[in-house]
Amino acid sequence: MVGQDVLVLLVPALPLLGAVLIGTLRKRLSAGLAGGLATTFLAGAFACSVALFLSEHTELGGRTLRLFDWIHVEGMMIPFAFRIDALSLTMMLLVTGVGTLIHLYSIGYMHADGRASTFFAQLNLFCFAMLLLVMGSNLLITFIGWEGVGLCSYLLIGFWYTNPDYNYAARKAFVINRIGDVGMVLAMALLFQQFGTLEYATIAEQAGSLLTGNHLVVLATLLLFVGAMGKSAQLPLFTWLPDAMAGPTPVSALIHAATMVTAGIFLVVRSSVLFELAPVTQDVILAVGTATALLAASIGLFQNDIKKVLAYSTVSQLGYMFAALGMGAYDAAMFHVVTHAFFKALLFLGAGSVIHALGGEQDIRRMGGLRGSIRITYITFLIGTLAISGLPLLSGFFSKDLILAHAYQYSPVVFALLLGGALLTTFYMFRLFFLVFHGSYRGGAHPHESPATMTIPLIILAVLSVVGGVLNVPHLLGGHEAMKHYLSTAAPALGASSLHLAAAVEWTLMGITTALVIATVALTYRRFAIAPTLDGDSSSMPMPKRLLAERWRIDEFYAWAFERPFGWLSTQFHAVGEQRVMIPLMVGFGAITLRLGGLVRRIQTGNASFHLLAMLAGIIIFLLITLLSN
Amino acid sequence: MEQDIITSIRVIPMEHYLMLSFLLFSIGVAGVVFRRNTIIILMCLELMFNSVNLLLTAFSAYHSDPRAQVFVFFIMLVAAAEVTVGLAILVMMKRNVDSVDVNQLNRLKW
Amino acid sequence: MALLALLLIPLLTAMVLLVATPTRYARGIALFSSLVSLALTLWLWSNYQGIPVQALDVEWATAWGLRFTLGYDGVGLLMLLLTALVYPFIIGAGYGERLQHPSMINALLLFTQSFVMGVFTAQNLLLFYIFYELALLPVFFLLLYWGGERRRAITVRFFMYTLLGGLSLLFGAVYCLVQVEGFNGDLSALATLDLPYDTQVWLFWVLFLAFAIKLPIFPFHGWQPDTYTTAPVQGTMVLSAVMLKMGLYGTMRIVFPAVPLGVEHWRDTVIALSLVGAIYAAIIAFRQSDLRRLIAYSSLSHVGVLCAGLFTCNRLGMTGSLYQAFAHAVLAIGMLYISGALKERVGSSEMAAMGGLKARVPRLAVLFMLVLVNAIGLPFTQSFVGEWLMFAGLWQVNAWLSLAAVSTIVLGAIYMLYAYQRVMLGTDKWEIEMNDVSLRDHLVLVPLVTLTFVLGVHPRPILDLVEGPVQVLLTSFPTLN
Amino acid sequence: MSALVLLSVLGVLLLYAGLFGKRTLLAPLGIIGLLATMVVIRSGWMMNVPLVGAMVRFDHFGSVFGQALTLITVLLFIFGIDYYSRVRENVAEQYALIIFSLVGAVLLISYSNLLVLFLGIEILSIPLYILAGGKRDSFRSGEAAFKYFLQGSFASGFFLMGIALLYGSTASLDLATIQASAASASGSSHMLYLLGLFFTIAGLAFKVAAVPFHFWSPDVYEGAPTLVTAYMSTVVKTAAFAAFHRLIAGMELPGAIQTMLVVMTLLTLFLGNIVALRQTQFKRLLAYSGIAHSGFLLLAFLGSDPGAPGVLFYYSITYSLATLGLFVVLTLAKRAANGDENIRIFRGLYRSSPWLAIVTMLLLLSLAGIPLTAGFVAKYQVFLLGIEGGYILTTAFAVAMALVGVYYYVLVIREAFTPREQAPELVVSRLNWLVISFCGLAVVVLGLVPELLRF
Amino acid sequence: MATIFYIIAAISVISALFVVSAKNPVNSVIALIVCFLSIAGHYILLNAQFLAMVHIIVYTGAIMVLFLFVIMLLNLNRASEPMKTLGTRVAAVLSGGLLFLTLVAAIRNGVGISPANDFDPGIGLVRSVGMSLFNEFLLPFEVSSVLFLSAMVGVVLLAKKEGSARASTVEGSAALTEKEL
Repeated sequence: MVGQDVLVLLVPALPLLGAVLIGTLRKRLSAGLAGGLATTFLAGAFACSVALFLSEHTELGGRTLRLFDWIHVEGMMIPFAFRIDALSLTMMLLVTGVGTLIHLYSIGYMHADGRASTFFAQLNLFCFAMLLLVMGSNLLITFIGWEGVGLCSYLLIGFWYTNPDYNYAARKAFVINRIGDVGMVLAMALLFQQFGTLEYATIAEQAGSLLTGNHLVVLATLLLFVGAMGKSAQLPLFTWLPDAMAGPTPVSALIHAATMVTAGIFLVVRSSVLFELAPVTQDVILAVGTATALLAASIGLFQNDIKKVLAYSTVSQLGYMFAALGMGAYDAAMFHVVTHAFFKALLFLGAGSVIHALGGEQDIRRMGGLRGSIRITYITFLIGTLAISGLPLLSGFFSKDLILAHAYQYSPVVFALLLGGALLTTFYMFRLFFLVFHGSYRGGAHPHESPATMTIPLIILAVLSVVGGVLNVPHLLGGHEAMKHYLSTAAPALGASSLHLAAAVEWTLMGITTALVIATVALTYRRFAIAPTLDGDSSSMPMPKRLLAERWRIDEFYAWAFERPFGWLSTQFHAVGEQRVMIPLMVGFGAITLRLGGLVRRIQTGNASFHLLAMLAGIIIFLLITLLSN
Repeated sequence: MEQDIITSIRVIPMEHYLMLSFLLFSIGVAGVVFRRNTIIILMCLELMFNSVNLLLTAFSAYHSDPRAQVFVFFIMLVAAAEVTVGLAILVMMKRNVDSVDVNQLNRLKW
Repeated sequence: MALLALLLIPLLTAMVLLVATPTRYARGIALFSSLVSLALTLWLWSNYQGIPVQALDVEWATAWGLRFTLGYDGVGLLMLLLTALVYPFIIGAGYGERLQHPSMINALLLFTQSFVMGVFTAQNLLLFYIFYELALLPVFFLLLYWGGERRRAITVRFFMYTLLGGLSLLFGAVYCLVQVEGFNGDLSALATLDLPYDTQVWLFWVLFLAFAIKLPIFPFHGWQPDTYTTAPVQGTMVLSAVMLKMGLYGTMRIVFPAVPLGVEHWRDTVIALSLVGAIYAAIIAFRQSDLRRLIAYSSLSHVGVLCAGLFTCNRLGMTGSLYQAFAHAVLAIGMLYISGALKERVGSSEMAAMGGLKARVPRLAVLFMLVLVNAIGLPFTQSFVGEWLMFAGLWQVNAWLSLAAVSTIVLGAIYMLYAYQRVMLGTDKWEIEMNDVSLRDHLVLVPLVTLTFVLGVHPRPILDLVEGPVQVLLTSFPTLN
Repeated sequence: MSALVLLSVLGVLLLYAGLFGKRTLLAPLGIIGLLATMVVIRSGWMMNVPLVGAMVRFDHFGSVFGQALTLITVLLFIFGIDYYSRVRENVAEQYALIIFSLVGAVLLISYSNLLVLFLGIEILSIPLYILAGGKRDSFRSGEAAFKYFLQGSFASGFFLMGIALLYGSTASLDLATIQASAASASGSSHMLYLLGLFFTIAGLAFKVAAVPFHFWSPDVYEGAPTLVTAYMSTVVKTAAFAAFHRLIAGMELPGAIQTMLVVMTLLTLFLGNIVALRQTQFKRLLAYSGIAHSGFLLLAFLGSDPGAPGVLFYYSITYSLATLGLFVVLTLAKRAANGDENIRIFRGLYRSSPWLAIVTMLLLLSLAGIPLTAGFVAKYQVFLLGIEGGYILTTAFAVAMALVGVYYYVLVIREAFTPREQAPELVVSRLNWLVISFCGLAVVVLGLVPELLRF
Repeated sequence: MATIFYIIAAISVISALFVVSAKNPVNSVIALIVCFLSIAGHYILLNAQFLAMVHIIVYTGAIMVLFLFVIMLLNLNRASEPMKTLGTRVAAVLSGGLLFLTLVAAIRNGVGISPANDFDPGIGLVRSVGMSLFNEFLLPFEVSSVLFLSAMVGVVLLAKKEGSARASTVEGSAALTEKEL
């Protein structure tokens, strides 16, 4: 078993090693070399994960690998330990696998950048943190990764630090995540007080004794969900994700599409036991998820920045996953996490390739007709688009359909809403696709295909996006939900959700969905492929559309509601609170005493007979005191 | 003669001596406080001392105890010495500021 | 004896420096002495069995309750360790180039070290007070001689304000000595005073005022920002890294045992005040234009949480607070050192004058980031351990207080990152050539950063150190636990 | 007794030495004589026997204070050597007068009869009236002399009235008898006793410059020659307090008098400190700080605690040493700044003569009551007594006032340690250096080892 | 007998008042002399003949002469004193009166001192006073010489003209002080 443990250790250790190594030697390493190192380290991690995946007997429910006592106080014992079970293994595979591809891709993408080695160091560091997050055996370890990925995301978003907007975006991302973390910390505090431990396993055991709706558990889950909101960009904490596109595209692909943003979902799945006990929270999650899905999709409709569109679609997809979680369909959520990781990474990388091809151009209005010049990108991007739109037999189809089915079973209304969201997704994705690749080129650059290091990952991801569905083929299509069964060993709740819809109903649902999607594609084709209708400046749009194009003005609202008041408060506290109150308060005593001294001093008039008089007065007064008090 | 004195002491209650000396004392005090002419202030001081002397003598008579009278004697000596010094200071002051007005002395203040 | 040596080594070295002013070697000598005391302290630590040590007990003026009694328990040792640890850095941090009389400034620093060590080892109420006041004097001269603008006024202000606390402490001490039969001023005997409830209620403030000002917590912090900003870097280091801990230590060592009922009575008030201060200061820090002032307010904010943690009066909170005290010392040194380094390069600590430095001093930027990570309490740094424990402790007192405390991590991120951006990020607009981290910068910052992460990953040693004393303290609050 | 004789003779000797123009002999002669006196007192010759007619009693109290006073006077004389080297004439007379008033002081610390108390006060004061006017050409000096004389005699008028009334009610001038009859005194004669006590205390309060009888002290301190001021603020104050304590120590005071004393203490503490805040003339500042310290001393024997005399002794002696040293420093600085007395003249002192500056700091810290200086121990003991006597609020007030007090001392320290371009060039004669250093060291050593001054 | 007392008392009070209120110093000196003489009368009434004698010699004989001497010397013998502001005067008179009233109030219901029964008429005579003076009050008597010595020296110091030869003035002032006694 020792070999196993070493493997387990290697998984996070390798990226960390890479990060430290590259970080310290970053001056000497060339971009390519650094990239190579980083990729190999992560590939190694991937290999270890695969080995573990093959060798671990997860059907026994996983095991805990305990390294050392981290925080050890009388009454609080937080070991530094890893939990190896189906869930963590899945995530490890996902992180390392997709991570490796994106690293590879980055070699090509960043070759020109002077600080490429720094970039790779941070990228590796991120992977390390992410792995801690998914492998941690208790909330606090997860929290380490949780904050670690936050930090890396901050660093990578603000990678091009000379641009103030990027720095702002980075700070925004970090701060909003921190707001979520408040929830998480409190949740941990509560859970600790409740269970006296933060170990997932122990909590799971003890939670069995609690009955559903225990208000402390509800509170805990709500707080946890606040944390998830922050990480996974759910309403109302989602505004940072679109801005996060400021970072290099691989970063967007890895952090803001494939892995980090799904940490929220992971957290909920991890503590599914608790959420099962808190129906209230589940309803909240469902509501938030659905709302996010729709809102983000609606915003996505009329964005013109290629990466922004993808960002909003990410937010919306995350919404789907949370909706699934809200309905208790953890397996569906995880499934969607995986497939989404494939195709969204693919899309982002494709977008990156496009941007790379056009020398940094991101506005789709100045693209078009690229299908000729960059074929591989074109094809792979098409696959990605089809997958996210959920066309049959592509990975997206299975995962999304599963969620929709659960939605229908839960309530037709939710189903309708989510279906609407799906259609919106299809609409803006194909709008994007057609505007970029069809029609005629509207820009001034000379598009050229990207190097192999970039195209190979594209191809691989494209394949994955196509076949990803086989991981969890429903019974209906002759499969037997492999992934669901696999995951169910980690926690019973993961296997608990069951669809008991009549086959006919499922067929009809699929049929309706597919039909509508295809219709939408046709619509978009007519509007954007043949004769592209481009949007001008948002101010010239009709009202509802303009509101969408301006992202419901949510950023503006936040700025008005929170940022500006905060700045004002800061200034006022200093100008008034300190300068006018606190310091005067301190100096005041002294000043008053001095003033008093100035007054009392006057009685020493220097006139001899006045002094005599004063003495006499004193004597008489004292005399009176004496006689009266006698 | 002696009888007369004894009777006089008998007939005049102690309180009256007290009041008399208090009165003289207060007069002296008031004088010291509100005259400006240093010479007169000195005299008022003497007045104060003498009222005390009177009181002491009265007491000694009533306690029939000579010690108080010795005390009075000493007070007289001290008063003499003090007044000498006082007058000397006064002379010096007159020499410095050609005046004996107390209010002239107000350089030192606050 | 070792304790006496701890007190005497710096003291004598300082004397030597004062008398034979070896201008050129001053810092070297001081550094050496501080390293010696560090070694000594580590030795003490290695021989510490976890039971309080009574090292020295000499008659002084026992007639009125003063004995020269030295000793330490876990917390005292922790504080000693902290002091001994930071002083080499403080002395090393001296930008001797610009300061006149290097020998004198180093002497003064060593004086503070000796007296602070005295505070942490004194086992007699009066002895404690004496050292407590003495530690003030060298700082007074540090400020007066090497301070920035408006130093004359600020120095006296600081001195008076701190002394106000000191005298009130003295009054409290005298009161205890007179009122309680057979109390000889021995700190360990404080727990046996059991004064009546309503006495404790007012006596609490008489005693606590001193430490509330020293720390300082919210309404008593008037002196702090100006002083921190005006004082020379090393002076500020002493104030925030070491002297501040005297406040914490005193509260724990004197107020808690002496007036437990008073503490229970005022606990929520104090926690509330501290947290209000923590948030208030954090908000103010956001818009500060001067790095030093920003650090001052951030320290104020950290201290707020620190004090709140201590006053939870439960194990997690107090342990966390003590651990955080250590973390804060390291953090403060790092932050201040960086501010000094930047000032040396740019010529002012105005952040408006900086920006885009990352391009010029990338390594310094990295180090800054590493220190900053500790400041905003990311996991695997010391601060996280301390803060997590305090948050958990506070939660057990009251969820809302805990929420308030935790909210500081958001605010902290806001102002720290904003500061970092203003200093380091942005377009490189510098014509002047400036050199990246020097050897001295490495020697100071790298060990600090390493320490931060080592103790962040493996906090056991420190936590074990404070476990016993906290246990003892808990017994003085039977009703709370 | 023997001390009295020695001192009187010494005074006369000095006069004659002056008469025959042996200027250089004066100070040495005086110092030798004083040391001799000290030895005699120390040897306790005729200790504790009530002398002729129970007029004086050289008990422990008297002898301890006697030694201290003579010691301080010796220091003063050493200082005087340099101080009077610039005065043309009448040096001998001034020395002699100091000795004479010291005789009064000795009477004050050992009297056991009100007559002697009265004589002592007068013998102490009359030379002072004259010494205050020592600088004959200076207007201020004259004014000081006159004000002192006027208020002094006024006060002694009341004092006499007090004694007379005491005599009236107890038919005795003997201290013990009077104290004894404090308890028994009752009924209507009680009134006389009360009044008598009241006036007597008022008279002594004048000597110790307790508010509201303090008016003379700032003016006189400022106007008088520095050496005389030093003498007044050290020996005279100590002797007066000793006398004061001797008077009320043995008896339990009537409640009325008790309240009067408390009020007086509060007023003294308050006015002394508060007004000192606004002083820019160093001598005047010391005058007010002296008033403030009288307040603390009063607090010491409010509770008529058996420990009081010890504290009184320790406090007044350490205070005297500190002030004496400061006056010497002042004289030097004043010369350097040709006659200015503003505290500004200390600026840059550290630059020009570090040792002097450090000692000055020590002395000021001691006055301020910062730990490890004697001043701290003194104040601390006073607070102890205060609380033991049950005067908790009064003590709290005293503590607050102590804080206020720190401020003006610290200001001076700040001046001394603030760099300045042309630092004052102080010329320090060896003897002065000796005196200053002695005071500085004494203040620290006594602070470290208070036992040295055990009463 | 009593009547004599009251008459003398009246005289002394009136003359005292005159001393305080007289414009011209010389007048108040005269008034003071009268006052002192009346007080001497009281002494005689109280059977303190010795005191009465000394009193007359010292005060009227020496001190008052000295006063006149000085007045003439500095020729202050005109009412050159500008009166004080009304406020101070009123304050002074008030406080004086107040003092008197308080004192009287203090003793309003008697002091309970009645003459000793074994009254020895001889106490006031030179013999008894002398006895106690030279027995139990010997020390003060001796010490008081210091007082005079310092007074003498003081007068020398203060009152002599600048820079005149020392010796002569010493004798001069000594003579002066002799005359006082």
